[in-house]
Amino acid sequence: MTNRELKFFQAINEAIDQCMARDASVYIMGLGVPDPKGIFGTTLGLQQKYGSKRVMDMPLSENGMTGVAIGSALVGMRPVLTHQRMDFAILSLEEIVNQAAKWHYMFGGQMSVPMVIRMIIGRGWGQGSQHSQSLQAWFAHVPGLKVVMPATPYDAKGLLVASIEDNNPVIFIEHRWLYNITGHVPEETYRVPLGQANIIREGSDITIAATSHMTLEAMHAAAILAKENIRAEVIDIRTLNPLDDSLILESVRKTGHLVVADTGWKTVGFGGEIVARVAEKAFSYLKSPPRRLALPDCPTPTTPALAKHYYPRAVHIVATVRQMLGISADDAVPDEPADVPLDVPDMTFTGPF
Amino acid sequence: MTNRELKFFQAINEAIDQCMARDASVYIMGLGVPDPKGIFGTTLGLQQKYGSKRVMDMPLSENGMTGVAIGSALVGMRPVLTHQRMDFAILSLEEIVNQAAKWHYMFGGQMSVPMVIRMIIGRGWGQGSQHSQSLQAWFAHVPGLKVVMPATPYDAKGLLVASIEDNNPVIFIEHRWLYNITGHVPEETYRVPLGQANIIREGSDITIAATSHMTLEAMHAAAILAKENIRAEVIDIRTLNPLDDSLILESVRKTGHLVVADTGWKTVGFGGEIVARVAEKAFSYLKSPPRRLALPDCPTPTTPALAKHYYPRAVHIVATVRQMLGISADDAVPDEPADVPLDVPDMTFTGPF
Amino acid sequence: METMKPEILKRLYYQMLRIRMVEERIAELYPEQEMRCPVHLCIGQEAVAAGVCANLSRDDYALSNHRSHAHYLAKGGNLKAMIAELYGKVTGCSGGKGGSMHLVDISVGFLGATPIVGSTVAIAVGAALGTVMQDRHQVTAIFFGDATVEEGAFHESANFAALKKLPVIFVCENNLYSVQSPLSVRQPGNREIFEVAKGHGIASYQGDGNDVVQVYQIAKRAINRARKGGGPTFLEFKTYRWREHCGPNDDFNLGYRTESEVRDWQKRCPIKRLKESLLTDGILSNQDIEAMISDLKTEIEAAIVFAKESAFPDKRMLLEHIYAL
Amino acid sequence: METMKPEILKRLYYQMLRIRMVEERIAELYPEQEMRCPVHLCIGQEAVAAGVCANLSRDDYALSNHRSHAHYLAKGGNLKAMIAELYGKVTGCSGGKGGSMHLVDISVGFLGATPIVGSTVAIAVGAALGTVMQDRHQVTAIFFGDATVEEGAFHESANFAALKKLPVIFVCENNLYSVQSPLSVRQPGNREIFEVAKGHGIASYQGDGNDVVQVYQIAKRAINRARKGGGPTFLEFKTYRWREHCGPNDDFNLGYRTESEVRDWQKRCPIKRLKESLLTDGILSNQDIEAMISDLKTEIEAAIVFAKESAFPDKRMLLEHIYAL
Ligand SMILES: Cc1ncc(C[n+]2csc(CCOP(=O)(O)OP(=O)(O)O)c2C)c(N)n1
Ligand SMILES: Cc1ncc(C[n+]2csc(CCOP(=O)(O)OP(=O)(O)O)c2C)c(N)n1
Ligand SMILES: [Mg+2]
Ligand SMILES: [Mg+2]
Repeated sequence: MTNRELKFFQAINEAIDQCMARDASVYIMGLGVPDPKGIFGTTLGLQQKYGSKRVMDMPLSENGMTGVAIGSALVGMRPVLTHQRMDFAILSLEEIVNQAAKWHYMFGGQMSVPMVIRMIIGRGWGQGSQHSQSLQAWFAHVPGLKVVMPATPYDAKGLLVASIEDNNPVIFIEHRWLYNITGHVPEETYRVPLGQANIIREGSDITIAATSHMTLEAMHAAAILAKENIRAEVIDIRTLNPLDDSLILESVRKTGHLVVADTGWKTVGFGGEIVARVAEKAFSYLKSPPRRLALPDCPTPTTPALAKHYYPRAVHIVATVRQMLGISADDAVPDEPADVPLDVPDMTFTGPF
Repeated sequence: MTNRELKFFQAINEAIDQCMARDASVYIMGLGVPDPKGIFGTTLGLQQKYGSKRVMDMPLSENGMTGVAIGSALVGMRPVLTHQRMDFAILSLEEIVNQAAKWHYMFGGQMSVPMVIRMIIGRGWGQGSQHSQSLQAWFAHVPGLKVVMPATPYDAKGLLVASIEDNNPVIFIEHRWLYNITGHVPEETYRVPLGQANIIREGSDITIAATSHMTLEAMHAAAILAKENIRAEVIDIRTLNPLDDSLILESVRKTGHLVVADTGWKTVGFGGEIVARVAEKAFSYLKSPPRRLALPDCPTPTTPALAKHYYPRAVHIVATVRQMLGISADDAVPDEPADVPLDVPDMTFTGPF
Repeated sequence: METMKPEILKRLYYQMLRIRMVEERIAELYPEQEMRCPVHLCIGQEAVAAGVCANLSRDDYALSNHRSHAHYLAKGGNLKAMIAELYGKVTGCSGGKGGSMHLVDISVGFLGATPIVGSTVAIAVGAALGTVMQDRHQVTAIFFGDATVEEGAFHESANFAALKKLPVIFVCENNLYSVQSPLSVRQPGNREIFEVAKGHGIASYQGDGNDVVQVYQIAKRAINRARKGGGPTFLEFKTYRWREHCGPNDDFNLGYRTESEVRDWQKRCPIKRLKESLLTDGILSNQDIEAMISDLKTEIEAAIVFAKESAFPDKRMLLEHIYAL
Repeated sequence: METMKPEILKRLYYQMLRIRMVEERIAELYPEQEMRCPVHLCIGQEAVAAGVCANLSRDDYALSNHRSHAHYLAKGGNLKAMIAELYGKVTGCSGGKGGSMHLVDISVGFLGATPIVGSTVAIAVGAALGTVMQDRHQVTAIFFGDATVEEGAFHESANFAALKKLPVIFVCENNLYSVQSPLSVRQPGNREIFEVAKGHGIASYQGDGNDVVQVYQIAKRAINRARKGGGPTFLEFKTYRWREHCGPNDDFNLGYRTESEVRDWQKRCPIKRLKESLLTDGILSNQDIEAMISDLKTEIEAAIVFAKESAFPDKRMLLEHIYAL
């Protein structure tokens, strides 16, 4: 069974399924969770298996329902709350940040709020300014929250199981463009511990630390760079809060160069934290200024004509690395040929969502 | 009149008063705005002068009322929305971030949302985990928002006038411990342009960049350091978004050392952005690893016994600088003598708010 | 109920037909994958937009949500600019930056539509406040769906509108579903939606959203009242979405609703219904209708050609319009 | 209305008296500036907490907001731990990390109070959902003020409680003000607060919050109904806060309310009122009451001594309890 392959969305589904089977206190709710599309397939079949009490649709009340999830957690349940877009969860920040994140601390450690809030981020197909935000920097800023961003099917399952079993509120961020990625996923229940980054490609010339879908772009970039004999080390950060920076620091001490690739905006974004940590803790090892690849500080445009210039991709990482290592003078990237659509994850995607 | 002195809260009040007198489209609303305490005095007398239509109390509906303010701005008004605590404004992030910040962009620049949202932050007197947060990092992360944090009465008036006259949503953050600070404030209407930092003390040995109340702590620290012939340059960042880093970069190129002192949490906080910019853009000038002084990544404890260890003060800045310059081995600070209350801005403060 | 002037009935029919034909054409063209943004069609719900907006003057305001094509068109929004926006072109009503979910036409008082459910309700109430503060006697209509009353923002807006007696018309198109979720999993069965608004002290009425005449007459009373300073009104219109929540297709196959349910509602097509009475009353002839249809075809094709031939925004526009000057 | 058992009347009186005496003692001591956190006293409003909680069993749940002393005590919360919490001591009910606005006593089902208005209403509804999911037949009571119904969170909670018929009692203490803001600047005058809840399809009643017997009887019906699976009830009790919004003092001087308004309400003191009827009905004698008072004095002083003598939390506790293990 070691070569059992699943898609990312199936790995999520299996993690929820196995956690619900193991623990009757686990339940899942969210808009459309039981509907025929099953949140990109991640919740398909669950209501049939566990019933409508444990697999619930809900009113369009993100803030109130987050409070409801918290309250249920305080009396023994383990809710998994699901938002089809992170943008909608902005309505629930008060309950997440003032209540869930602090309940354990402000009552002196007597109670805890074991809950997972799944938030979906994405790119492309004209989602526009209000359906495309990647705000992990906000959540990673808040003590008491854990923030997880898996990039592979294996981690998706292992990190989600660990998140559901964790006794703290965990923001579990899924990128839509990962759902159809295939990878090895063991059938048995396993955990990928929260708070550990992962070296997914070893290298000695430069460190590329990435989050979520940018990890894939980083791997593409590393492959391209390898052809030029540049050996990039790629680190999948995986857990943004609490952040374990040891692997990144170690790697930079070895390579002397750092690029951070994140799915969010640049300014006061998550990438800045990695750069700051390295500047503080591995300063003397740096051979070049660290660099951030992130979204420009600009809302998301809807038209593909602008969106294609909005999202950093492997080619941008490559160009940045080349410049840092003095191979090219600037980090300019050729415009993509117009006939390659950059607003779909793969050619099977035909919109609208 | 060059030595006309006002307190910080009076400077805020005068800015609003003068803007309302000059422009009939300016109005102010918020919980308790017209009440006898007048938001720490900042709104006293305004309703008597401009009437209850332009100086409004409001329902306890932070999110809805933010949308209301936005809508009024779209049809020609210039609202000043006031929150007694930033923590309450968390309820309104959806309207602020999805709507106000993006309206200009997502409709192709046809409309704008000229509005100011005043948010009060603070420390001390057992405000606890939910009444003490300093979340400027969140707002500074969002393109389309402007974020301002004045530290002096002069800037409080000049920046608020500029904010009210600005055609974009401006998050105007006031620290309660600044309200009773006195300083020179000209009577005439003047503007301090948004997007410009300010060198408030020149020095050549180290750069201390600070926000809001931490600017005062930085000035205290600089004075102490001066006694040891350490000449610290203190920069008041003033506008966090859009961020003009030129003064900071220049200063670091001169001093080679950077300390950032911010009122918020450390991880993925605003300080990290300054450190990252300097690491990216002034890397070769840095003689020591840059350092951040910020809140520990921990909710605010209520008891003064713990709160006194929570907030960084001048002594911590001094200790950090000493360590960076190799004068002392570590950055430890002596515990304060128990008889000095650290949870009040000054001895006139007797609680409860 | 006052009897309806033939002119008005004709206009209502024309308006609904135009919306229907535009939407059906969008549905036909969408599979070309040149409109690369989510589209929420309102086929079946045209009567609400047509009946309400027929009572609004050009300088009254309207706002909407993700499903705004009908509201934009009924308020007088420019068709070419709308289609170009769906195609992501620089000639679009938002310069391509918005897409189907971000329509706007300030020149006719369509202040904007954005897709975060509930959010524009508060913004509409604020627009109404702004007009009152400036002593402008405009009415603001806000269109939204049945799920919107589940959002706190709706209630905060309703309370404030009632408190200040603002000239706002809350228009709720109750099409029984939120995406694929039926009302039964979202709201209690022992009360109607308009009763929730009534609880806030707002005059509230319920009507048949597939009867454009009824919509027109109920809306007329509410809008006249608002104009006279009588305060807000909440209108719930029961109607039905024929196509999938988002996208151009039918969706019986999904199984969240039955084909027969859809067919029953299609029998109650608001356009067919008015057409029949207009024909029997001799207000319109089949030839008149044929003429209307061919004129509309021409107009719509012209808009599509305009959109397709328009240029995409230039790369440098990406970083424009982040901040207003 | 069933007639009240003397035992229950005595307990209600004792409960109110105890809350009053604790609060007055806090007000006396606050100026010493040793309780270094905001305190929101409920002097004048004791009847609601006492009347409702007398119908709750120990394993029922209650939650509250910033003004929670009475709810905590009436639910059976530990007095020593509460006073120690106000003094920021490690022996406090939240280890000093919470203060007056963060009271909790899990052992008696007081699940917690936090000061973001509206937020705990949703959490209480969630606690009720959790008990139902676990087939535990507990009732959850949530206490809040008149301004809380202005928050969207309240309405989202009410809708969900009605949808799922959850065993929640929404207890609204309508004391006419939010900080210094009167109802008239926050809510429309043409409807009562309990009618807003009724609009959500929730059984809703209004009562005199200064008549503890009435509160007791209305709450009893609601709680029995919830226990039997009858779903949520909303209770609005009109009452009045005697002291300033936050802090130990009177506040006529502020001028947002008149001294005579306060005096009128003080004439309707819920404790005095019950005392008189208990004396006339011979259920309690003046000596009984004296005895009660002196016992309570002893208990309260002991709690204060305990609090003052307790240690402050150690510095290293600052970074403990950020994450649960
Ligand atoms: C705050 C928020 N949550 C979730 C969504 C996802 N969403 C888009 S449309 C929609 C359905 C809204 O239903 P309704 O208000 O009845 O309008 P309809 O689509 O039926 O016209 C939802 C849930 C959203 N856009 N905004
Ligand atoms: C969301 C939020 N906004 C504002 C505040 C500030 N605040 C604290 S208590 C209070 C008054 C609440 O009034 P009400 O609900 O009637 O309770 P009362 O104080 O009268 O008991 C307000 C506005 C808050 N705590 N939370
Ligand atoms: Mg609907
Ligand atoms: Mg009140």
